[in-house]
This record gives sequence, C-alpha cells and structure tokens, in this order.
Amino acid sequence: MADTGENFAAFNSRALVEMVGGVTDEALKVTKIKQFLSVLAGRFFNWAGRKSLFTLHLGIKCCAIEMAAAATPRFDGDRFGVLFRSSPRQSDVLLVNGPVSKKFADKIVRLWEQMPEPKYCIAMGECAISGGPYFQSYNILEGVDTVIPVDVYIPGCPPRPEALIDGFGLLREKIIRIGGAPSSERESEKPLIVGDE
Amino acid sequence: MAQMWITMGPQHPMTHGLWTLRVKVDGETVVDTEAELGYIHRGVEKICESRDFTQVTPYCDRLCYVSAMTWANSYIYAAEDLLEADVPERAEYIRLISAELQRLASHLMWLGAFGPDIGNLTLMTWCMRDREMFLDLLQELGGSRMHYNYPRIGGVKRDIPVGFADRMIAKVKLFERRIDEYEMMLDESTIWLVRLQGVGYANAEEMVEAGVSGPNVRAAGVNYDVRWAHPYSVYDEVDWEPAVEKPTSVKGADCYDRYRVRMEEMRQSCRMVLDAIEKIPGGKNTNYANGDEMIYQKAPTRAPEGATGFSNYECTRGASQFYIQGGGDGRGKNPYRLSIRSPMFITIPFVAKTMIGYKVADIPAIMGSFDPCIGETDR
Amino acid sequence: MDDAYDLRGLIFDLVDKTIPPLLEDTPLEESSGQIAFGLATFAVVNIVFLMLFFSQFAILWIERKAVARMNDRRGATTALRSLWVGENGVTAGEWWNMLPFGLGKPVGAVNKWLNKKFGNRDEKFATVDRVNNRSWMGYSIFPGFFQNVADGMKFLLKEHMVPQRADKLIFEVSPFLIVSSTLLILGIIPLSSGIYATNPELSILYAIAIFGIAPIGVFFAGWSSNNKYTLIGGIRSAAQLTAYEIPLLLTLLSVAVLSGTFNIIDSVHFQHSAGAWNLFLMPLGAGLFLLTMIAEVERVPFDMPEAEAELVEGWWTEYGGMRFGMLFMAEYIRTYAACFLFTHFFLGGWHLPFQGLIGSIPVLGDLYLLIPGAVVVLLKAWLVFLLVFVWARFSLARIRTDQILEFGWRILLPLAVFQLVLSAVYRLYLFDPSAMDDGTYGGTSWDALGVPFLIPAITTVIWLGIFFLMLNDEDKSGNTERMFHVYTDKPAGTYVPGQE
Amino acid sequence: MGTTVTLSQNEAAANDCLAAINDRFSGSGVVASVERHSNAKKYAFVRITTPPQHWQALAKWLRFDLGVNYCSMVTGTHYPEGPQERGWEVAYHFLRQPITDQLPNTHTVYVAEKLDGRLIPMEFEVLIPLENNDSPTVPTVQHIWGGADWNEKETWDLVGIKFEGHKNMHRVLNPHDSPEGFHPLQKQHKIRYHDHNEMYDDAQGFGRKPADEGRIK
Repeated sequence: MADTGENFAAFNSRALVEMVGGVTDEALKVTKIKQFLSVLAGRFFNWAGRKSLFTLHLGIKCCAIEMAAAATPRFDGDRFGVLFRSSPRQSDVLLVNGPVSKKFADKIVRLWEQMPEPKYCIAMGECAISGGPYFQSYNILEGVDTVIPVDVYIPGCPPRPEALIDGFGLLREKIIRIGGAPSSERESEKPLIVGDE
Repeated sequence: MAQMWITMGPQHPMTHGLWTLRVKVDGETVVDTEAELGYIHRGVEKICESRDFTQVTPYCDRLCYVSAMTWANSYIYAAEDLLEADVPERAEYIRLISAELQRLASHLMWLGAFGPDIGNLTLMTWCMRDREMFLDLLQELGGSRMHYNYPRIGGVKRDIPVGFADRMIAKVKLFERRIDEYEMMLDESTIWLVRLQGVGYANAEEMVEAGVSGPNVRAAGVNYDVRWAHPYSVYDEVDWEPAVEKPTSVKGADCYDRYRVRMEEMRQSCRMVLDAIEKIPGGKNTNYANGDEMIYQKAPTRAPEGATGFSNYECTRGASQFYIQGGGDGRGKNPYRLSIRSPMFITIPFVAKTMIGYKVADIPAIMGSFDPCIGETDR
Repeated sequence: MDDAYDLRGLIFDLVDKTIPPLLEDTPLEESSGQIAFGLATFAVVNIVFLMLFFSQFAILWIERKAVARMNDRRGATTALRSLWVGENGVTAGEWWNMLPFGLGKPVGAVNKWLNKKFGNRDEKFATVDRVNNRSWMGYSIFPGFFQNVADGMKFLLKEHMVPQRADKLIFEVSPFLIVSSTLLILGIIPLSSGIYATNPELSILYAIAIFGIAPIGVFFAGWSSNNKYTLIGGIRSAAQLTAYEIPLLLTLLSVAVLSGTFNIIDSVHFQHSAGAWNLFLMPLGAGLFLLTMIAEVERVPFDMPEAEAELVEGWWTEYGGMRFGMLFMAEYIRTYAACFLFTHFFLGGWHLPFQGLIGSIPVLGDLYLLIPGAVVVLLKAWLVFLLVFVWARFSLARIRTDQILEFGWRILLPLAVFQLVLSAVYRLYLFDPSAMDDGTYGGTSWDALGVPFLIPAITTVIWLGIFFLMLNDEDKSGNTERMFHVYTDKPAGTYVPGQE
Repeated sequence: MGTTVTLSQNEAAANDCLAAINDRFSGSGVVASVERHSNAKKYAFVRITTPPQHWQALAKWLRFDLGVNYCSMVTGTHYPEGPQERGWEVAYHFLRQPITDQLPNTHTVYVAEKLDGRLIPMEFEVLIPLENNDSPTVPTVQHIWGGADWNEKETWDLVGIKFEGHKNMHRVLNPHDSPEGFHPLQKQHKIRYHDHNEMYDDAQGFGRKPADEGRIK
C-alpha cells in the first residue's frame, strides 16, 4: 500500500476489505475455483433447467389436443420431464398451440409476463407461426411472434405429437447454448424450426 | 364472506378451450354467471366466401378439433344440397363408418377430459390410449391424425384400404370390452357417483327451448336425434337405436345422466360400425381406385345465385347445421354466404346459467358433462 | 425389542471416548461431558435428518413411476447420463475438459470407456437410446430417479416473483412457516430404536401440535396472494384441516390409551412386547388414521384446497420458483411423515413381520433377525405410501368441500370416539399385562381362553366382515335403478308415445 | 329397421304444415312452399318467406300453434348489389322436435312408424328480405324462442342486422372494443390480401406465379 496521504492511524475498513478481497481474488485465480464452480454448477444447473420443462396448460385449438396426446401413453412426454402446470407462475414453457385472436392477444402477453424467467416460448402449428389457414382473417394475428419472442417453431397443421417432442428436444439443445438467459436477452439467438435441416 | 366475481378463463383448466366464465360466488355457492366467448373467433364464414366449394372442407375440419370428420361431412351434405350432387351408396356407408369412428374418438376425448375435471387423472390417459386406436383407423382413411379432409362433394376421397375392415372390427370389439372396464372403474366408485348425481340439473323442455341439442338433450329423455328424425346417410339401413337416458328427477338430467348417455352412444356407435362394415355394398375387402364410380361421382362445381343448400347433421355434440348460398365470386364458384350453426355456441351460455345454485366445485363437473368445444363455438 | 443396530449409542460412545481425553488439561475439561453430548447430538441429528430427507426422494420417484404404470405410461426416464451426452447430438460440452489442471480428465476417460463399453446397445438405436436416456446396455438404471432432482434444481434457477398487490411480508413468510414447521416433524420420527434425532416424552402430542401449525401458513399464503383462487383454496384448506384434526387427535389418543404411553418409541415397543401390531387390534383406528392423514396432507380424494379443475392450482397458484419448490417439498414431507407415523403406530415400527414365529426357526430365523430396523421402517413406509396414498390418488376422484366436511364431522368424528372407547375397553378388560415380554419373540398379552392371538384374530375378522358387508351393501342399496338404465337394450317399438 | 322417420311421413307432415300456414296467412304477403333437399334422402321442408312486419305474428303462431319448438340458426346475408326490396336477408331455421312432459324415471321412445301429426320432426326455413338501406332492422324473436337469443346476438355482431326489441344485445365473437359499426360479414369489408386470390384459382398449384411477391408481407 503506497503512501497516498491517507491517515494510517485510523482503522480503514475499506482498505481492509480491499486487501482481503485482493487476497481472495488472487487465491481464486490461482486455484481456479471459480472456473470449477462455473463449470460444475453451471453444467449441473443447465442440465436441470433443460430436463425439467414445465409447460403451461393452455389449450387454444387443434394443437392443444395433440399437446394432450403428447402426455398420454403412446407418446408420453413425461419421459422427458415435460409436465403441464395450470399456473403460469410455475411454468417454464409457453406452448402457443393455436391462432392468437385480437381478443386473446393481450391475454397471452399477460400470461407470458406472469411466467418467471428463464422462460421459453414454443409456437406449435401453423396458426401460431403465421396465422395458418386463417392468415386472411380479420380477427387473427399473423403469428404469435408478433407479440411474444418465439424460441422454437413446430410446423404442421397440427404437428404430430412426435414433432412436439422433437420441438422440446430442440428447445433443450437451445438451452444448452443459452442456459438461463432471460428471454429479453436472446434476441440474437435465432429461433429453431422443427424439421428444418 | 361477501359476494365476489371470479373470472375463470381464458386460460383455466375448467374451460377445455379458450373462453371465460365469470362466476359470482357467495362463499362456495354460485350466485350468478356470465359466459364470454370469442377468444378464438377466426372468421371462418368470411374466409370461406373467398374459397371454392372444395377448399372449404379443410376449414370445416378445423371447426371442431376433436370431431373433424363429422363437421366435414356436415358441410359436404350442405354442399351436395346446393350443387345437387349424387352420392354412391358405398360412399355413404364409408361416411357413416368414418363419422361413427370419429364419434367414438370424440366421446373418448370427452371422457378423458371429464376425468381430471372430477379429479380422476388416470381416466384421461386411459381414454387417450384407446382414442389412439380410432385415430389410427381414421388415419388409414384420411392420412392424418386429426384433420382428414376426407369426404368429397359426391363421394369420398379414397376407398377403405384392404384389411381395414378386419382391423376395425378387432379394435371395435376390443373397445366394447373397454367400455365395460371404464364403467366398472367409474360406476362402482362412490365418489364418482356423489360428485355427479344430483348435480347440474337441466330440464328437457328448457334445453330444447334454449336450443341445446344432441346427447345433452337425449340425457333428459328427449328422443330426438337427427340421425333418427332426418336420416341423412344410410342410418336407416344399419342396426342401431338412439341412446336415450331416463332422468331420475323432475328437474331433468344431471351430470350422471349425461355421462351415461355418452357411454351408451359409444356402444351404439360400435354396434353401428360393426353392422355397416358387413352391409357395405361392393364388399368390405375390396378397394376401389380413387375416383371410381363406386365411391365418387363427379359433381358440378358451380352453383347459381339464389340456390341454397342446407344440412342438418348429428355431430358429436349436437345438431350442426350449414346454410350455404350459392353464387359468390360472380361466377358461382364460391359460396356467397356460408353460415355455420354450432351446437356448443348455444349450449355454453345455457350451461353457464345452469350452474347457478351449485357449489364452486361443481362448475367443472357441470361444464365438463356438457362437453364444450370452443373451436366450433367461436368459428 | 430394541433394534440391534444402535447408531445413536455408537456415536455417543465414540464421542464420549474421544472428546474428554482431548480436552484434558484445558479450561474446557470441566464441561467436557456437555461438549461431548452436544457434538454427539449434533452428529446424530444431522445424520438422521439427512437419512430422512434423502430417502424422501425415493417416495417422489415411487409416486412418479407407479403413477406412470397405472396410467399405462413409461414415466420419467431422465438419467444423469444426459449431463454429458447432451441432447439430440448437441453435446453438453465435455465439461471434464474444461476443468482446470486437467482434474477432470480421469472422469472423462472413465466416461468414454463406459460409453464405449456399456453404452448404447446398438448403433442403429443410438438416437432411440439417447432420447430414452438409456444408459447401460440399452437399459437405464433407476430410470427417472434424477427427474425429481432436476425439478428441484430448476426451481432454484427461477426468478422470484411477488404479485404486485400481494401482502409482501406475509407472502414471503408463509412458505417458510410451512416448511420449517414441516421439517420439525422429521425431528421426532425414529428410523429405529437406535436411529432418531430426539425423543421427547410426549412425542405423539408434539407431532400433532406440529401438524397443526402448517394450516396457518396455508391460510396466510392463500390470503396474502391477493388472488381469489388462492383465497378460496386457503379457506377450504383451513376448514378441512380443522375438521380432520379432531378425528386424527382422537385416533391417536386411542393408540395412546391402548399402548399406555404418549411416546412413539414406547408405543412401538408395546406392540412388540404385547404380541400384536395395533393394526390387528384396531383396524378401524388404522382406517381413520389413514383417511384423516390423507385429508391432512391434502391429497386426492381430499385435495379440494388445490383442486386444479376449478381453482387453478389452489392456494399455491401465485407461488413460483423456489418458494413453490419448497411448498411442494413440504407437502411430500408431510406425506412421508404420515407414512412413518402409520408405520410406527399400527405396523409395529422396526419389528419384522412374524418376528416371533420366523425368528424361532434355527438358522433362517437368525438371518431374518439380522435385517436392520431402519430398513424395515423405510420399506414399510414406502409400502404404505404406494398402496394407500399413490393408489388412492390416481384411482379416485375428488370429493366436494361440503361432502368432505360432512364426512369429517358426521362420520369420522363419531367413529373416532367409538374407537377411543373401544381401545379403552381392550386395554382394561382384554389385555393381560403380566404376559408382556420385550424379548426377541414378543409377548402373549392378547391371548384369551388359552388360544394364542385370539383377540387380534377375532377383531380383524369382525372388522373385515363389517367392511365386506358394507362393500356389498353399497352396491345393492345404491339404487340399482340408477346404475344401468339406459333404455336402448330394449327394442324400439315396445313403447307408445307419451307412455312409459 | 323402422327406427327412422320415412319419406312419406315427412312429405305428409310438410303438406299439412303448408296447408295450415296457407290457411292462416294467405294473402298477407307470407308465401310458403314445400321444398326438397337435393342431398342424402331428399327430405322435404317448409320454406316460408315473410315481410318483416308480419314476422312476429308468424313466429308466435309457429311456436304456439304449429309446435315449432326449436330455433336452431339465424343467418344474415348482405346483398349490396341486390334489388331495393332485398338488400339484406335474414334466414331463420327451425326444427320441430317431438317433446312431451317428462316425469321422473320415465322416458318416451318414439316409434317412427307410429308418429303422426305434430310429432313428426320437421324443418322450417323462414326468409325475411329486408330493404336495401344502412340500418336493416327486423323484429326480434328472442322472447319466443330462447335459442334465438345468442343466434341473434351473433347475427348482429357479424352481419350488423339490428333486432328490434332484443334485450341485452352485445358483441359475442368480435372483441368488445371493436369499432362502432364494424360488422365483418358485410360485403364491403374485404379479408386481408383479398386481391391475391389468383393463387387459389389453381388448386393444384401448378400455375402458381410469384406475382404476389412483395405485396404479401
């Protein structure tokens, strides 16, 4: 500590904290504990986050039936930890499975805002992607991505439950990369499309 | 506790879709209700005015997401009325079989969704498991799991595949035993009975007055079934009887009656398809090529201005009706106006008023027993 | 009979032998006894708590897999293998190579060898196996066990949200109220006579008192969320828990009357030394206990407070993230504690089934008696959980609130009083205190007229008879008209319009 | 099988209804006829055309004297280029269902062959042409058939035909905050991309030209 004109007689807690911090930093740098922690805990939490995707129990239209079928004996989404919760507070994934009408647009944004970060949005079916067969309608938005950022698109009208399961697989791939980044900070990450080679 | 309004929906497990039920409760008792629809109003009627008559079928498939085949058939009969098309008898039989298979799948979906309403989660997976059998059969016909685009004006898209008959008979016979299994699981459970019996009374005359139709009315002892009153396909040639329930109270049918009548309808559908597949003209194991005159007769594609077509069809939830006016697009290629009558659009406001006086916990039971489908409601 | 494996004694002995010599000639020498006691208690409490807590993952797993089987599904298959294998061909990063100093290299090598040697069964099924998390020659080990670990850890990641108009303080406090009071239950639950954290004299009363705290937290949580669903859920919960607390208390009182003690461990000892488990002496009490306990832990068919059909998720609708995770965990701990209490009160705790009979066979009996008490208790508790709680949850529907309350006040309460009187009669007139024996083979206090085990046998037979009579009666009296009366089985044409 | 209503019964009932209507309303502008569907079994139904001023009287008579107890659908149509007397049209569809009072534990199985008179199920179609102006108005039948209630709400919401005397009229399918006077099924409203219909003229898609590139979003 160089002589900078400070009063050395008085107990300088700030300097003490700095000194201790410096020593700790040095120790961390030498032992690379931070790296250990970030690698081990980061990998582990990433694994947990992508293996346990609770989906909001929201049924809009046809694809909702395929969503339900994906949870039933033949397809069994529970194998991959996909569960359906009724409360948006306890969900990670917003599965938009139908056309978003003008009346429902602000409601779905509200549901999205009620979900805690990190949260993901899957647009399932043509209606949610682009309006689908109803793209000419006076009451239907041209895709849910006009109001909510979408992570994975699952085309089909409706997509089969296998495609939905594949969509969750793609979402897990994406989570490997983005981890728990909040939804507002993934603008650069381009959305994935099921079946897009 | 003071009275308060609770808004159930649009995202709510009870709604089976996207609509809002506003309930005024006094403690646990429902005092007043209000139904709010239109969350997935897609303007199908408007879009169809710019589609030609063949292109309307996929939109009708997508009207109700659990009974696509019956809704497409319903439209096809209206279009055939408008365009004066003739249908080969084999095609009528195939339509009957496909519609009844769809009815089985739809009622299974209803039972599966009704289970969690009451709190029985296993019922859901069991019913969906059995529903897959019928989806597989319909997939053999239409090529898709849910929206088949199968009937054509003047026939059907393609014939039943070879071996379809045997597979169908085996599955339907298996399913007839499964119905007994469900009834054993449900009817012998006291909890199931105390939750359903005496809840959600709806009187026959009130319901007819309000415009409710289908199994919901037949549960109250009304012997009216479109298949019986205005038989449109070959329903007068196959072996079946309308399933009519005998209500136990002057107040009409309760949830249990509606549950029973749907179980019985499933039995009747099984009986019907088993009979129809034997009676089908041309033989059950022959496969005619696409467009063969046994299954398809070419129909005119244009309708003059002023011509109208109307169909009254027994869908899985009640009488669905189409009213088409020809002469759109200047050349008669499109419908000028296509109007759809959805049974659930009438039923949901009625059911909302039915709940008054019951407990909050009865709302899902009552609503589920009427089998709401919002796709057809909002159109 | 005391369990042969006395963990508590072992640790106390160890500490008593090591600590006082260490402290000799130090200022702490005088209080070395207290220090040793404190250290030993600390160790024992931690060990027992960790054992109870981590064995709880087993019941989560049991429920998930058993439910899947009942639903004709496969159930969760998540295995730890996906940690390094990744998803859909995107590897999760070879994290062992990212660790500094190459410390992870051996792990990587072992992994590589395992995957190569015992990985996917067939190259052709590589995708299938990866998707299904099959990790050992095409099979998975404990499939889905780590799903609950993943769920729990994910809750830690989630954002903490408080509704804007919620009562923030109470909203934040009530999960801790529920969780902390629930964890206190684990303190008095013995895994065997040698493995327990503490053993207060009146531990039965303590358990009931602790069970009674959580409803307050539930009501707070429901009220403070400022949501109508949670409010209704909280009120339903308060009403239901109050209604079922009293039959539960009376049932436990009848257990205490029969065994003559308010202590859990003593009551387990009593069952063995008197010669019969309480289950066979008071089947009615066992049934009452299970019913009230299902209601207390709010599971189907008594799960009205969180009925997801009409109240979205009941009183915890507004909780997300780790708060929700903790509430979820607390509910399972309560269930687990209920299973343990049933095991101790009615299934003879750590005593083996037919311990006297099988234990007296020369060689086999000795082997039989070697089974540790803690294992017996855990197995019994898991079995109770599987056969009662899980089975009921996924085969029954839920009862309406008014029906729940009516059932509680008008049926369970009188039955509980009746059971109390009955057990007093058993204790006073049928019990033979002189024949009690705390040995390996148990006593013969419940013999009568010279016939061994006459009283439990007769009691069980009578109650089973009543049960089956009521079961059959229900089917017959329950308005057969009502059951199957759709009229299509008769041909149309038998009736004329307007007439029956 | 004998379980269904036959064509001859249907024909007879339709003629009876026609005779009754002509008997009661002849000369008042109410025109009735028996028509046949040209699909399926070619069942007959009764088509009635009435001016709006006689509609409520006709409705009450249909409901209470002829036993038409079921209002199934209401369709409004807009003819902007139609004649002056038929710029709008409301089509009501009714069913006559055989209903009797139900006592507890009883039910009625109607035997199709034995049905006669009022009990034979019958379809009715009532057409009400309206004048070609900006505010088409028709008297409501909400109080006569409960089933007409929400159907009329929907017709007002989508087509914009006012039902005079309808209580509690509000939007049902369109959002509540839709602009005043927005009724999407009127013909002046076009659907999105309505001028790109050429790609739908060719069902197979062979001649699909990228003509609409740049114009579609």
